[in-house]
Amino acid sequence: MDGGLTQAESRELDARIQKRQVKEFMNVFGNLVDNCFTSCVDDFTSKALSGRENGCLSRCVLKSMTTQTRLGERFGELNAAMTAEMQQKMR
Amino acid sequence: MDGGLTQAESRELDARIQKRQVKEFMNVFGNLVDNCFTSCVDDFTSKALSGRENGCLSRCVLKSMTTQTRLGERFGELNAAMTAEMQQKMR
Amino acid sequence: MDGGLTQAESRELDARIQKRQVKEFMNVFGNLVDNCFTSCVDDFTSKALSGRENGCLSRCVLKSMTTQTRLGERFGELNAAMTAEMQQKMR
Amino acid sequence: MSFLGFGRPQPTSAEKIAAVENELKVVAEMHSRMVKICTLKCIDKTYREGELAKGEAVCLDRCAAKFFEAHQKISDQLQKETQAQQAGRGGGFGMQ
Amino acid sequence: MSFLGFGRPQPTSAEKIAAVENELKVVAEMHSRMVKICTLKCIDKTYREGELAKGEAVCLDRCAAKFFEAHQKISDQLQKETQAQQAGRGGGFGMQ
Amino acid sequence: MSFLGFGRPQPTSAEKIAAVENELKVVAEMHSRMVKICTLKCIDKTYREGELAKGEAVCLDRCAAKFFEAHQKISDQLQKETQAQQAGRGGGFGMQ
Repeated sequence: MDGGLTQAESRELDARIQKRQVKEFMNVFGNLVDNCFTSCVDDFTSKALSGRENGCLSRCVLKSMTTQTRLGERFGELNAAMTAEMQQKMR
Repeated sequence: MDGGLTQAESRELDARIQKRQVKEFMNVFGNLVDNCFTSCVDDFTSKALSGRENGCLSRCVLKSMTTQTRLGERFGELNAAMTAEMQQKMR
Repeated sequence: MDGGLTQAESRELDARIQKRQVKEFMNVFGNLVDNCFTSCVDDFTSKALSGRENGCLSRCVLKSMTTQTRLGERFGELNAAMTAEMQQKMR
Repeated sequence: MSFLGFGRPQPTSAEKIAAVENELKVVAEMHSRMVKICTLKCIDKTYREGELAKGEAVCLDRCAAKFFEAHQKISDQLQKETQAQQAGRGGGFGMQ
Repeated sequence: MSFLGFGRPQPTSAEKIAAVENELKVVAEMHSRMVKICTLKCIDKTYREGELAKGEAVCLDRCAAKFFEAHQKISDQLQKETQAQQAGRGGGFGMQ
Repeated sequence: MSFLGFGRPQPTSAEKIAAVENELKVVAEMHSRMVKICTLKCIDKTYREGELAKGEAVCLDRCAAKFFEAHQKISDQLQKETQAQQAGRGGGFGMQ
């Protein structure tokens, strides 16, 4: 994959990858907040979250994490399969 | 905040901040156009905006600006309060 | 437009333009997948696409390409007209 | 080596490249928003046909024209309102 | 004061600039998400009036407060769950 | 010093780094779109339960599989149509 990068270059690549992961995580987090807030908060007669809203948000976070993990596993498997198939075709 | 940036570095930082503000403004503008067009324009029997559509767009722009300003103020207050609280905890 | 860029600079500019076009194309492709999948796939009783879903996806891709081309043409015309008008005003 | 240096007589090449790049980006975003919004407004989501129906095609043309008109009007109005606000209470539009 | 340079004593200027830039971006994105979501929750889409109705204004204020509270709670919960997961099966949250 | 220099024998390190980075980005975006779309299709929005229901979990698995299949098919079709168009009237797909 890195065929002949110098040490400095591979450090640069690592830094970029880390930067991307931070960005990815921020996206996931932002989408989670959006989705859970949209689904759970609908009462604007007070400015503090109600018990019902808090419970809903907490369950939404849990479920979203499990969803994320499960889809992450599926994505990994499907991506590996697709990559293998494409490499097959290329020969 | 800038603890020991050279002049050249702090100019670089200013330039980046300005670049981000331009980007932010373009986003706000784009979202406003999207939102107002989606809400106000629904008649495709002619290719020019009707009087009703023009009026709706104009009111939508006004209301969106007030919304933006109001939420900007709230955001500033809430963010300041949150930052203060976090600094409190860190001590 | 490029008033006095050196050869190296105009190569750099070309590279950036190409990078943007790649990004643009990826966006168009991603939106197309999102839109067609959302519109066509709704049956999760099996893990393979059904004949109906495949047909729908294929027609969706065709229609999206025609839409993209048509709107691209309109966009080009309208943008040229707007640019001309703005240059008129500036004199 | 500065970047968006306003008020300076000679833009550097880096600035010229950045300006062209930015222009391209603005136009590309506007295009992308228009495609999204007009597809939503005009295209039947059942995709029973792979060809654009006549009505859909006409709708797309008009939607594009209206989108440009709206874009221009909103841009003009925003400029006016912002100037009025700045002349008034010194406030601004956007994130504070 | 360091940013991504874990365990290193002295952040370079480039790192400091990147840290400030990143902070700005995080705040701007949160702001942008809040505006989108609270506009959706509180503003009447018919735009029969150009002024914010009293009810809309109050709704925006409360929506902003609730959004910050939810943001904070979700952030805390995520941190706790991730730590619990890492202590447990060594799994993580996100893309694998 | 060129960038995506096609047709050149030896890619520079900067090009190799850019290629890896781009690959990562493409995969991350596809992942992110899949999560968004399959959550929408499969997850009950009332959040009465914090655990994935059996039906939801199965739906996610199938949605992921269908998403990959659709992604691949659409990609293949686009390539074919674009080639046919280019062979035909020299037109292209995308922004003109």
